[in-house]
Order: sequence, then C-alpha cells, then structure tokens
Amino acid sequence: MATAVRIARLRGLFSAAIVAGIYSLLGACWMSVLDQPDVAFTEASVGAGISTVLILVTLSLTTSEEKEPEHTPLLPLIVILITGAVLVYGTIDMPRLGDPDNQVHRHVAPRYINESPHEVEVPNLVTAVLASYRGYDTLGETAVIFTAGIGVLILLGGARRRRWVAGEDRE
Amino acid sequence: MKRQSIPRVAAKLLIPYILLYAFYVQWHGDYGPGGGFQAGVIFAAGVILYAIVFDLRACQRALSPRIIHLLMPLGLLLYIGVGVAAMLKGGTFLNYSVLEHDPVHGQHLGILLVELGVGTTVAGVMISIFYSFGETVRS
Amino acid sequence: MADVLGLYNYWVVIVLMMTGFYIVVARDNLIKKIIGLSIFQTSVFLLFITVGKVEGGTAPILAEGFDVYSNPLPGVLILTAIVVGVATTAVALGLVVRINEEYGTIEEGEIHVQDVEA
Amino acid sequence: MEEHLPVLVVLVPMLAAPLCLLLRHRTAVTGFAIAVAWLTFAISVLLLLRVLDQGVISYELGGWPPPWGIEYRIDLLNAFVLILVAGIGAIVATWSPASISVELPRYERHYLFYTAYLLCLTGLLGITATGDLFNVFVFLEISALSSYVLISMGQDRRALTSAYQYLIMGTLGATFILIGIGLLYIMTGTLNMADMAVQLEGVRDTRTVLVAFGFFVVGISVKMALFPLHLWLPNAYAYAPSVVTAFLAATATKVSVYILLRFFFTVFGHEFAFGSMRLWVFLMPLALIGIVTASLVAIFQNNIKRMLAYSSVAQIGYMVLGISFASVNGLTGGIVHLFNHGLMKCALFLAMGCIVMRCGSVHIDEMRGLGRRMPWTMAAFVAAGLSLIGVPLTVGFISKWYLVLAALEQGLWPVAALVLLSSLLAAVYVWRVVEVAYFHEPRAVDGEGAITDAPLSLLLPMWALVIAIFYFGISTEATAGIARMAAESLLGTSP
Repeated sequence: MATAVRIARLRGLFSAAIVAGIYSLLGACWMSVLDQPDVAFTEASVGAGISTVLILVTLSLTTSEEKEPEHTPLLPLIVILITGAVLVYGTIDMPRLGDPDNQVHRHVAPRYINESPHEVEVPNLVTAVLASYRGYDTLGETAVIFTAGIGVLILLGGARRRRWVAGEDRE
Repeated sequence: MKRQSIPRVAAKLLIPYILLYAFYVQWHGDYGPGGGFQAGVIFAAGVILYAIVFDLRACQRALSPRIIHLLMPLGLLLYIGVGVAAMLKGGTFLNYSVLEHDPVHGQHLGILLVELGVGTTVAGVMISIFYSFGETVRS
Repeated sequence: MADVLGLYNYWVVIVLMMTGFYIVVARDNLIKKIIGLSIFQTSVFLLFITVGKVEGGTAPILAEGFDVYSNPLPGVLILTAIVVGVATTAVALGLVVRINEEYGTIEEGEIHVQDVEA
Repeated sequence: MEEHLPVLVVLVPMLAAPLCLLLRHRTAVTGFAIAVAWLTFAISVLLLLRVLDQGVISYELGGWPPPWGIEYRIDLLNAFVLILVAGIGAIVATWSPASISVELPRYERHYLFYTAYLLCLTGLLGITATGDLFNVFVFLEISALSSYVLISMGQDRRALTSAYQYLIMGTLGATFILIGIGLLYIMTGTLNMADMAVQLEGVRDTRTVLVAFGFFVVGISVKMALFPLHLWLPNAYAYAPSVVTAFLAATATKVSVYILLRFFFTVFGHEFAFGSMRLWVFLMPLALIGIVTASLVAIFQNNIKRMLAYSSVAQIGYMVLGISFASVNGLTGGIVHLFNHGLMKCALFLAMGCIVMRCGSVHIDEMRGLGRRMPWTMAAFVAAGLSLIGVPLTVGFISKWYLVLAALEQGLWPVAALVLLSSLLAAVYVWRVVEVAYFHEPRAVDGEGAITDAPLSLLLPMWALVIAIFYFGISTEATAGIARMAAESLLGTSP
C-alpha cells in the first residue's frame, strides 16, 4: 500500500491521477478484506471511477506537467512528522484490531445487529442503518451532493462565462 | 474516439448492461451490497462512457441537460417528501414506521423510496457535473 | 508482540494519511493538492473501517450460518464521508478550471506573482 | 406541528433550495427565498420561546431513540444561535436582490445563487440544531461547500483563488474534525453528544481521547479562523460578493464557535477541558495575540472589506477569550459577543455593500466625502463602528463589559487592560474611515453624475440591524440574560 502512495509523488500529473485511482482501488480491496463490501463498492466506483475521470478531464483543460517547487518543503515535513507522531501516540491506548470486546462493538452497534432483523427486516445491515437509523445523515449526504451539483453549475455554467470574457475589458 | 470502431462496438454492447446493473443495484440494496448512491454512480458512469466514446453532443441529445437538471432537485425532494409524509402521519421526521399499518412494511417502503431519491440525485448531479466539464472542454 | 500486531494496521493508515497531508501542504500545483487531499481523506476512511472489523466476523449482511458480523456503523459513516469527499473534489476541480481560465496557470507561486503585479 | 419545530427550522430552507431550482423564474425565486428565510426566522423565535418555557427539547429523527438514531437537541444556547443565524439569513436575503443585480450582473441564473444561499443557511442551522457529532460533520460540509461556491462568485478573479484556498484549508479542517470524531467513536462507541459525555467517564484520561480532543480543536479552529489559523479569512471576505461576506461574517465563524462551546462543555465537561487539560494555557494567549495582531493589521488595510475581515479575526479572539475564562461571566461575555458581533459585522458589511453598489470599490480613497454623499449608509457604518469599539449604549459595550468583569474576577488585570487597549485599536481603524468619509473633500466627479445614497430596499434591512444594535445595547435582559442562563447551564451551576 505504502508504495502506491510513494508513486503518487510523481511529477507528471497524468500518471499521478492514474496512480491515485489505483490507490483508491487498492483501498477498496482493503475495505472488503475488512468486511465492508458496501464501502468497498462505493470507494471503487467513486475513487477509481468518477474522481479519476474528473481529474483527467481537468488535466485536459489545464496542463499535465507540474513545475519544480520553488521552496524546499522543510516546514511541511516538520508539520507532517509532528501530526503523525501525535496520531501514533494516540494509538497506543487504542483497542486492538478486531477484538470483539472493543467499546465500539459493545455499545451502540449490537442493537443494529440484533434488533434490526425485527425492526427493519432488511438483511443488509448497512442499508438498514444508512437509510433508517441514521437516515437523516443520508439526507444530509444527498444535500451535500446536490450542493456540489449546484456549485459546479455556478462555476462552469456555460452561458455565464462568455459574458465574463466579454465584460473583462471593462475592468 | 469517434472513428474507432472497437470502442464503439464494445460500448454499445456494454452500456445497456451497465444501466441495467445500476437498476439492479438500486433495487437490490436491501439484500446485498449497494443502494441508491452506488446505483446513481453506476448509472452516471454508463452515461459518461457513452459521452466519451461517442460524442457529448449526441449524449446530450439523448439525455438533455434540462432533464438532468430536473433530476437533481427531484431526488432530494423525494427524500424530504418521505420525511414530511411521515410527519403528516403523526410520526417524527423520517420515521418510516408510520407510513404503513405494519411498521416493518413502512420501513421497507420508506427505505425503498429514500434510496430511490438518493439514486436520482446522485445520478443527476454526476451527469450534470460531467456535462459542465465536458462543455468547457468543447468551447 | 501481539500488542504491536494489533496496532500495526492503524500505523500503516497513519503513514498513508500523512503522505496525503504532505502532498497538500508541500505542493504548489493546485491539482496535485486535490489529489493529496483525496488520499488524505481515503486514508481517514480506512481508519474508520479498520475500527469496524470483528475478529472472525463476516460482512454485515444477514445470512444463514453466520453469527458474528462486523460492525455496520463505521461502514455507514464512511459511505457518507466518501460522498462528501467526491463532492468536495468536484467543486475543487471546477474552481481549478476557472482559475486556469483566469490566470492561465495552476501553480500557486505563479498565481501569487500575478496577483502581486496586478 | 408544534412538536416538529426543531426539525422544521432546518427543513424549511432545505426543502426550499431544490424548489428554487425548479422555479427558475427570477423574481419568483427571489421572493420565495426571502419568504423562506423569514419563515425560518419565525420558527427559530418560536423555538426559543418554547425552550424558555419548557426547557431542553429533544427530537428523535426517524423515530429512533438516541444513541441509535440521530437526535436534535435544542437548549437555550443553540436556540439563541439559531435565532442569530436565521435572523441574519432573513435580513441579508431581504437586502440581497438590489445588490446582486449590481455585483453579479454577469450571472444570468440568479436562482442558482439563491439555491446555494439557502443550502448554506441549511448547513449552518443543521450544525447548530443537532445533537449528533457525525451529523455535525455532514452539515458542516453542506455549509462549507456552498460557501466556497458563493465566495467564488465575486467579481475579482482573486475571489477564485481565495475560494480555493478556503476550500483546501476548510477541507483539511473538516478532515481533522473527522479524525477527532473517529477516535472518539473508537473509545466510546457512540456518536450522540450527550451519550458520549456519559461514555467518556471511564476513558477520559487515555491518550487516544487526548489526541482526539486535540484534532477536533485544531480542526474547528481552522473553521472559525482562530489566530494563527485565520489565513483563509481575509481574502475570502474581501473578494466575495458583499451579500455573501455579510452573511458569512455574521454566521459561519459564529457557528464554529458554538461547536467549540458544545464540544468543550457538553461533550467533555469543563472540568476536563479546563481543569485537567489546562486548555486556557493555550487558548488565552492565542486569543490575546490574535486580538492585538489582527487589530494592528486591520489598521494598515486600505481595502475596507479586508480591514473589517481582520477585525473579525480579532473579534473571534474575544469570543475565545470569553470561553477560556470558563467562568459564568466569561462565558456570558463570549456567548453574548457571538450574538452581538454577528449583528454589528453584518451591519458593517451591508454598509460596505451599499458603497460597492454606488462607488464600485471599497478602497479607502473611494470613500472620500461619502459622509455627505451617502449620509444614511455612512451613519449606519458609524453606529456599527461605535459598537465595534465598545461604546456604552451599544451591544459592543455589553460583551466587553462581561469580558473585563470576568478577567478582573480572576485577578487577570493585564488581560482586562489588553481588552481595553484593543478597543483603542478598533477606534483607530474605525476613525480612519470616519475621517476620510466626513472630513475629506469628495472625489472629483468624473462625469458619471453624483453618487447618491443607497436605495431604500438596502437601507431598511441595514437600519433594522442598527436599531437592534442599540436596542440590545440598552435593554440587556433579552440577550445577556439568555446568554447568562446558557452559560450557567453549560457550567452546570444552574438546576
């Protein structure tokens, strides 16, 4: 996995975009190993599909070569190392992977697993939680997507832009 | 890619199945992995494939931006509508149990409609975003 | 030793996360930043997903013959977060296209130079 | 319908946004959006009355009890913030039509603007109303995405780059918040705030919770532009259309401050946040440095919108300062300042909008002699400016009074002195504008006809805010009283 990311440091943006897509796909594989097929499915279709296509289209509109950075990335490196170290420090007290006694598996989730077959009667628990127990989050999610649609329409709406260019000489 | 016959034939063969698969994922989300969001993305992917292989203009003739712009708000409205219907029937917002006499049936109905709403909006937005980018490439 | 193994997964995720973060902060290219951002987000998703795993469990889809299921909740949260992520990416790319139209470049440094001259 | 109030306040704008897209017709959409904004405001007022009457309201979305389902939990604090957000939303919406036809002439599709505007309002209200941490993240992104787009609609091309910069920083902040939520979820197994407070009992001192706390605070600090994470703010406010600046300046950062309050006091409890964590050791110096530096930078700005943006960074410092005292007076000061600053910054930016409309720019040179040319606009600017300085009889005085009181109470007289000093700095930058506007000769008119005052449709909403500034400055029971009750309940000192 880590190697996939190393390659993402390529100077060529085109290959970087493709590698990022592959990274998403590998991430999706990992997710399905961890028993979340729903998420893996989505990650594969979004990360490796839609996002990559959009990035490629953008590249075709702009340029596909990245210039040499002007400054040495020392400060960012320090920030990253500190943040990473803090996170690793935080993991020390974290529950171990897959341990069924974790708080996560004891507190709220059991109701979803044990009761939803009677309350909702939908075999796919992810769907049950997504659409019913936490249906309001999903409504929010739909609104986010809707916002993105509106946003891109505002940014790239065809009719407006020609006027923008026409009006430029006034300024 | 307009003049290359291999992608064209392959796409012609594939696209109907991609769209069909989207509907399968949409309605089958209760039983297997999948649901409205994934279905919307797959549907949009089918349309985008069509636009890439053939031509954006041809694609927009088949599926005009006007319809797409209708789909976006309609999905969200359907979702909110289900919630409001539950409110009118005496439950709290989005409580599907009150939609039918049997709470479990109500849940099924609610989830089905809500997923349809998500799928509609997602497909609409994804296609609309692609159209916007595509039109920018063309001009 | 078992302790370290139990945490290994988290650490790999953290390395991934920081790589994405690094790309965002250190790179000047606007598209590269967006790619970095999505790597950063994807790895946060992986962190959540890692949490949901139950040893010996199976995917949270009810079926005959399974008793132990993984936790469905992280999956649900991440589904939502993935959608949010792609929405952000789309808007960001739209902005980059517009910036490129107005400035003719997608390098932060060059944009800055143009702004100072203006 | 009465029991659905908590969800209706968010639902009404959310339902209206897609309807705007379907309506399309320009006048219809404008009228519809304004009506919706006022309806939302009315609901939020009803909600506050209900909370005052019955105490905390909990609303189970989807009919599932928390922590399994998502809960809307309205207490005094968020009812108060809801009123601010909805009220500003309504006033700015009323103000907007005349302004956007001047500032966004190239946009044919005004209905898209109103759709985005209502979505932003939805997001901000949703963050405030919810009692679920993950739901905060979702609505945060609704408001954030729409505000990036709204900012990018500015006329200057720098609006695009500042929107991009805001997008990168905002998304990083949101992802930090998400990491924080994730780590907390790992330790507690719940996402409901009230339930999390209970579940945290046993694991409060683990390193993971500590790190989660840190990530959440850093993430939210980016969102609320706490010094030194404010870099996105000045550009974004300076280049966004005036409507957007007025709306976001008065609401977006305030809502972030609200989440911070919620997180410190409801989820973690003040004993943890300020007792064992010694949070004030970090927060108080940051707030003070922020106040002084940002005020100093504001003095040297020639673009007045930018100047006001830096002043916003300083004012955020006041709110955080109030929080960091962790005493009833300090918190009252912080909360009441959150409300008051929303009012006055909104009025100031609306005045800027009127000036942009008539003069085309808010460079300080353009403002020469405007005191005579646009008397009503400039009078509103001066009134709100006085409040910014903290002159008695205005709302600005009330909040500073509580802050100084809290500082003296804890024997921190240097802090009190700094608060007063920074008021002097505020006086300097407000005076610069006043001097130019009232004591300089008007610019030679270059043939286009004399500049006249803004039309009534712009003046009325702006003056409504100015009247509110004085009203709440003189009769303090309404705002300061509610803020005090909210502060007491956060600190757990009231029943």
